[in-house]
Amino acid sequence: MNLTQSEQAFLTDIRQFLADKLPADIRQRVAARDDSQLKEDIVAWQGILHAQGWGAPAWPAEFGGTGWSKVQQYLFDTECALADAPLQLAFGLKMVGPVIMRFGTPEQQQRFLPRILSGEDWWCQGYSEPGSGSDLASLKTQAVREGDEYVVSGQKVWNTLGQHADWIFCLVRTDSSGKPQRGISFLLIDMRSPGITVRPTRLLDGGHEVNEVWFDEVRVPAENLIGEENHGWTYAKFLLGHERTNIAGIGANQRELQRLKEFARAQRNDGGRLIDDPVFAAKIAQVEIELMALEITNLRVIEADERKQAPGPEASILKIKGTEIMQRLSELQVEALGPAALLSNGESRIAGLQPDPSLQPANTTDFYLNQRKVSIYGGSNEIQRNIIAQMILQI
Amino acid sequence: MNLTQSEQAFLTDIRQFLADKLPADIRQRVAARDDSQLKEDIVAWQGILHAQGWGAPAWPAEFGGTGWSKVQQYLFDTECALADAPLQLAFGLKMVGPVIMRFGTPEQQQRFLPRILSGEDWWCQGYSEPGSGSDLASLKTQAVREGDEYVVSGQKVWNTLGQHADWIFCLVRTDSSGKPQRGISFLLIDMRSPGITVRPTRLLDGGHEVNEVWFDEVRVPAENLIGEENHGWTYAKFLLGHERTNIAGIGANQRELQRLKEFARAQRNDGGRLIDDPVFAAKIAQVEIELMALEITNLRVIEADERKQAPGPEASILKIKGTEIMQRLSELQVEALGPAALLSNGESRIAGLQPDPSLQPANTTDFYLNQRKVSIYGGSNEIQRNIIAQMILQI
Amino acid sequence: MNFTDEQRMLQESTRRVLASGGEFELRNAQRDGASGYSQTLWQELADLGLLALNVPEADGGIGAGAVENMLVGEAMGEALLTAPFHASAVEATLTLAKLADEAQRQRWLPALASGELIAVLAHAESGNAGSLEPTTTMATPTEGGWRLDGLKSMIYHASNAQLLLVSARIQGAPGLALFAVPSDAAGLALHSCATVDAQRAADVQLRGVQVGSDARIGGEVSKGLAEVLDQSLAALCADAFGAIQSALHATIDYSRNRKQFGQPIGRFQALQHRMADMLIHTEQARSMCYLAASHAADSDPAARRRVLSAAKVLIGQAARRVGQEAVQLHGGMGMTDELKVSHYFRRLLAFEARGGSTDQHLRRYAATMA
Amino acid sequence: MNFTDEQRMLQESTRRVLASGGEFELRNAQRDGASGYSQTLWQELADLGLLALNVPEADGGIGAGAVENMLVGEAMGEALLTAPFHASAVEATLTLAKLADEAQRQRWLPALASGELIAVLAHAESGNAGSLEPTTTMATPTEGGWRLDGLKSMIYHASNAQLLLVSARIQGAPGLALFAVPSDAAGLALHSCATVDAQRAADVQLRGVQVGSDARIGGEVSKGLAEVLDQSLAALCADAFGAIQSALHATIDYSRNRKQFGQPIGRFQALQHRMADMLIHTEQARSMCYLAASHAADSDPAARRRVLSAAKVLIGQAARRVGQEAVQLHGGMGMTDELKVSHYFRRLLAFEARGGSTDQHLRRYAATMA
Repeated sequence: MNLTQSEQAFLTDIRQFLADKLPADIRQRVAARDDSQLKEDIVAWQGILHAQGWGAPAWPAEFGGTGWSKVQQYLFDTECALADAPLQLAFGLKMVGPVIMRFGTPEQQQRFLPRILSGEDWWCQGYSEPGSGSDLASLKTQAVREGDEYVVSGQKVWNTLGQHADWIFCLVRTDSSGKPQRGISFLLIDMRSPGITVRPTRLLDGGHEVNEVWFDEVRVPAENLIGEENHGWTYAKFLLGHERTNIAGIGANQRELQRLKEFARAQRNDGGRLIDDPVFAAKIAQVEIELMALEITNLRVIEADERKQAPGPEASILKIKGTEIMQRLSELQVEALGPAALLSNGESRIAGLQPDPSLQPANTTDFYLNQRKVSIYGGSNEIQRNIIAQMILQI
Repeated sequence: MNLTQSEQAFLTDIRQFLADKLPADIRQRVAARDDSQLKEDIVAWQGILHAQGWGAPAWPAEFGGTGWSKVQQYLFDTECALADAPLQLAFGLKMVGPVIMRFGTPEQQQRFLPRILSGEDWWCQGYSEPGSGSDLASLKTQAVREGDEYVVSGQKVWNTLGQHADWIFCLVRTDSSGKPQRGISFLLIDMRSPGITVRPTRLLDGGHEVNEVWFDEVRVPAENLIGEENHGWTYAKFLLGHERTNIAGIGANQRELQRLKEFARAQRNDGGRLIDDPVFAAKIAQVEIELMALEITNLRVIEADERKQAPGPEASILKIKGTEIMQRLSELQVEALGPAALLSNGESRIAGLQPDPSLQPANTTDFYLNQRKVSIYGGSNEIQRNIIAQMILQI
Repeated sequence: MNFTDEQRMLQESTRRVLASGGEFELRNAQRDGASGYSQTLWQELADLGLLALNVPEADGGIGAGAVENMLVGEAMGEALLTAPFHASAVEATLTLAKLADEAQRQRWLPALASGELIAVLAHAESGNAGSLEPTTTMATPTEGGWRLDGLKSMIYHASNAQLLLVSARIQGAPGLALFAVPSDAAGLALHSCATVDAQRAADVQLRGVQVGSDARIGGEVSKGLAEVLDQSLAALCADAFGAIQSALHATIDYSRNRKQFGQPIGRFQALQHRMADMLIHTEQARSMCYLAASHAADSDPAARRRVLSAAKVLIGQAARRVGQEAVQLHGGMGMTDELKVSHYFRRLLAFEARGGSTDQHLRRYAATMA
Repeated sequence: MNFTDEQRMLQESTRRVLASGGEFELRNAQRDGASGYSQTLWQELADLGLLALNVPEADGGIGAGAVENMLVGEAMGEALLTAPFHASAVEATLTLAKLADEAQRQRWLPALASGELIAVLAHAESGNAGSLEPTTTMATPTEGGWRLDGLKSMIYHASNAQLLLVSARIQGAPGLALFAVPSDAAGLALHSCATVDAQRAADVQLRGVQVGSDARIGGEVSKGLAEVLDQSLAALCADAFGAIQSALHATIDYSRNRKQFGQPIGRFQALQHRMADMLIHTEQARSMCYLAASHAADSDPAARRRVLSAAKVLIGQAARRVGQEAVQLHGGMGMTDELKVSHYFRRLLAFEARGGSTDQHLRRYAATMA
């Protein structure tokens, strides 16, 4: 990949910033995949970025964003991942933020956007419901208008990290008479409102990442409605189609590739190294080559975006291939650990056991288990293949 | 696999017979995949088998078959493949023969079956038509009854080895008024009838294996109708579901595995052997293990058949996995040849070139090309997966 | 493969007791506790005679063969059993049945059969590929006995056992020796963890552990131990097959009932074809499970290990493929602890990492071809 | 990757001339003849200046770079060209442009540019992995020249060439030397065949072939030849990419139009998902094609070969996958010589076997990681 001189200078700045400003303890926890202080780390890092003026790499300058080009955003995301910086929380910055910028009132923009930038408000998402995963149009959570309030009742699932949240953006049903997509509205709800209950969903890695959120006659001021009533589907679609620069997760994949190589280069008890096994080395080489190609594919999409070429199936390609590579890397990491992969820290923690941390580096097994999600969420890879087929076949 | 004592004795007999009676020149041509005398070899071998009383391994004794159990048939098929015997022609023995036995009149049985057994009649199949490959119900070739004759007009495609044939069994349309499956009849037609034209279809391997067969007002005696007019669909379905003992091609696959290992064990110019490359050795081991499992799967199906257990999706499993293994073996053979695989004997022959036969053993590249068919014909592997899904899901 | 009526009944009664005492919610309630399994269920398994399955008839047990172990193992996998059945009642029991002397047999086999005693074979060592490579743990003769030093890795249910059967090398002597070590021996330390399939395992550290002369089991045990390990692996393959088949069935059921875009997701052809492929993997795995059982007791080590390695490879690959597809086709629900499918997935992941990896067995198999 | 207007026009004009003079039926009529290609079309390529593409400007040519070669190569793959463009106008021309002295340049480059002369590089030898390994052909000094002995394997268009550039070792000297050998030289024997992609190739036997001192091209040519071979490989990758993309498009078109069970087969979701995967392979291949072109002229051999090997691996895998799926989704029609798809399939099979196999390049790449 050939960078321009100014892009090269930009890259140097970012690397310097990361070297100077990313706290060592946070960096170590991210490297060890230790999420015991997840919220504190994310909020602290968002504050550091905000102080630098980099709180929102993808936002336009008028809303306090960096105004960076897409190539710059890509470089920033990649370097942050390689430096073991915490992920910036997407729910505010990449999801509800752009919706508020595009469809919110000036009052909503002034009220919410600065607190997303600073990290003061932790946002979460209320989209999926029991039985409606990829098929959002079938959602049932009701919002009934009473005076200048909506009264919201229902249940959301797959709410990520809502246990830490100050606010939730929700799709709710305000009209059941027409087509399912009609009659959906987009509401912002204070998580401290009476009637909200958050219950953890136990996942296969033993972690607490997602919740069920129950709404029992929760009263929401009508001023928290985004745009027009019953037009929420439009805003939801805008949100889903929004993010393309980091959808392939190139930096995160490169970081996991490094880790895989570290595991494979480690001397084992019997003196051998896995990377010297031609069969395993070929597996690493294979995924490294696919990632090399995907990096170029990603840059091609970014270039086309900058030239405002009509969007094609590219985002779906990046999503599918990026997640397949991530799952493959986590799978090979587990293979590289051998019998040590039998340990689950999540399962052990729940059972009250504290295994020797040296038994397994970086919670790798639980990471593998957790990464099964990436081909399911954000529009499952099956949905992405449907999208590609519709675009290329047009029948 | 554990054979009974009598099965073991049977196996010994067959091996002895193959060692004694399979002519060396035929064996060599089959081993070299040399089909320059294909018809002569098949007919000669059928004659030898017939003389032994083994002309029809799968037929009941009353029609001159062996009356063998399915395990015996399996052992026979496997040993023949391993010994480089020519394939027995399926069109008479495994397709029209059983239909005549089940649905034919005594006159038809006496007229046709002995000549199939002896190899005097070469049969071919007239099923597919342009635009109706796996969707046979849409066929258009017309047979109009005039007195005690049918007048047949239309076109058949994918007619295998019909250039050598004495007879063709055809699905023809005798009624267009009802559902497509209704109104199809099953006719036996003398290939010497006036109005029949056979045109070769050039395939990607440069070989002449299939034809188009054109019928231009061909007059067929009504006594050549099988069963009832308009009931041909029933007979065709009977025929398609008939063969399960050799559908996985265990013997043929084992033979190709041997050949692959020969290629991989050959000393190359640089002194190395491909089988000593751990990555290539792992590929061979992988396919060998899958074939080992498939052999057991096949024997389980045969056992269930002998116990007359209800048929499930097993035949489709055997078809899919057997053909996938065959294609994989041919692919690895091509890989093993390296640059020598660039040679196509079919293409060379058509261009009037006679390459040095030592450049590439056993027409391997053309074999690979030709074997693309096995996942397409006999009910494509996609159709087989549909069948499996219907059976296991039942929705 | 034709099973006798007795064999079928054995499997059915195993399934019955696991369906009641090992029912999914009960199991889950137990697995977060210290031992990770239900003592009540363990006693029910003993009452059914399952813990005596591998105790020879001469020692008062059932003296079952590889086919019985396969049928029972399949049921254990289906039921996601977290109790130390495989570790104690299969692997350790087979080890003692094969190698122990009369006094040792009388001391331990009845207690194993009754469920009072839990024993495990502590053989595998980290970094040298489980059962595939020799041990580096050392036994040194002392006055009146032996001193043991070494590190055994990820020994299933070591923390639940009262007795560890520890393999070791003796300086200057060929092959392996085996020693019975009580779990409370001085110098023995366990680093316990919960495994990804909700069982318990531990790294076993031996630092100057002293045992008496009577603690030694057999003489040079390499050949006998190899046989036991292959029989144990065949039983483990059956356990995995039970989980594979159950994961497939769970997926089929789910896709029949779960609706999306107005129809059962099982109507979507792309998913249908993937379930068809899952079935093919499952049936191929079943075949290798049968083949492994029918060769598990072969006396020719080369032929036996060739089949066992082939089985581990093919079933390991089916485990990964069917497990991953099952979770994926369940969508988000497949990620939850609530549905069985995620537990099958984890059990299958554990299978891949136990008894030698797919790559290791593929390499071992390939070495027989050259 | 942003192309200049000139580069886009070059590709479009290449496509235009191939669409007329290289039209599919014309091509097929020619390919069964002795040379396997149309002389008329060859002249049209010359008239368009394409045969001068790799002749340096100083020698009266165009002196194009890797990007131009990529764009033209892609069009050649799309058009299933059977003429010796890659062998003569890319590989041999680049070899002479890189290594020949002034007299040699004047003698051969104009003739190559005009299409009068066809030359090929005879470098690869059977069994030692194409361009990846050194040659065993030997050059021995004689009075006034050299004697050449050896066997070159599957040299594309050797039988159509008047001039062979033969690489050889000199006893006692390091590296490689290169010699120009006229095709009618005594002691030179060709075993010609048609290749699976309907081109011509030959094994070239050299038995005491005598050439003069002026036949030697350059001195020690290993480094220069490695550069040429990598540039040639990048162009070959582009040719393969053209065929991959065309096979995908043919499949999409076919599945839109071909009806089965009353609807276009493109409506079947299982096939849709497979076409989606074909597209992903195609786009990944395109990316590697670009990357290969942008590194093909790197002077650091290690970095250059790493990218080229990665490209050969990924494009080779895409070639196999997309080629096989394209034939399969065409059903029986995909097996016929009548449709282009079977020709793309064969061209892609040839690509896999040329310039080092996927496994060889994967191994070479993996060696850079340890």
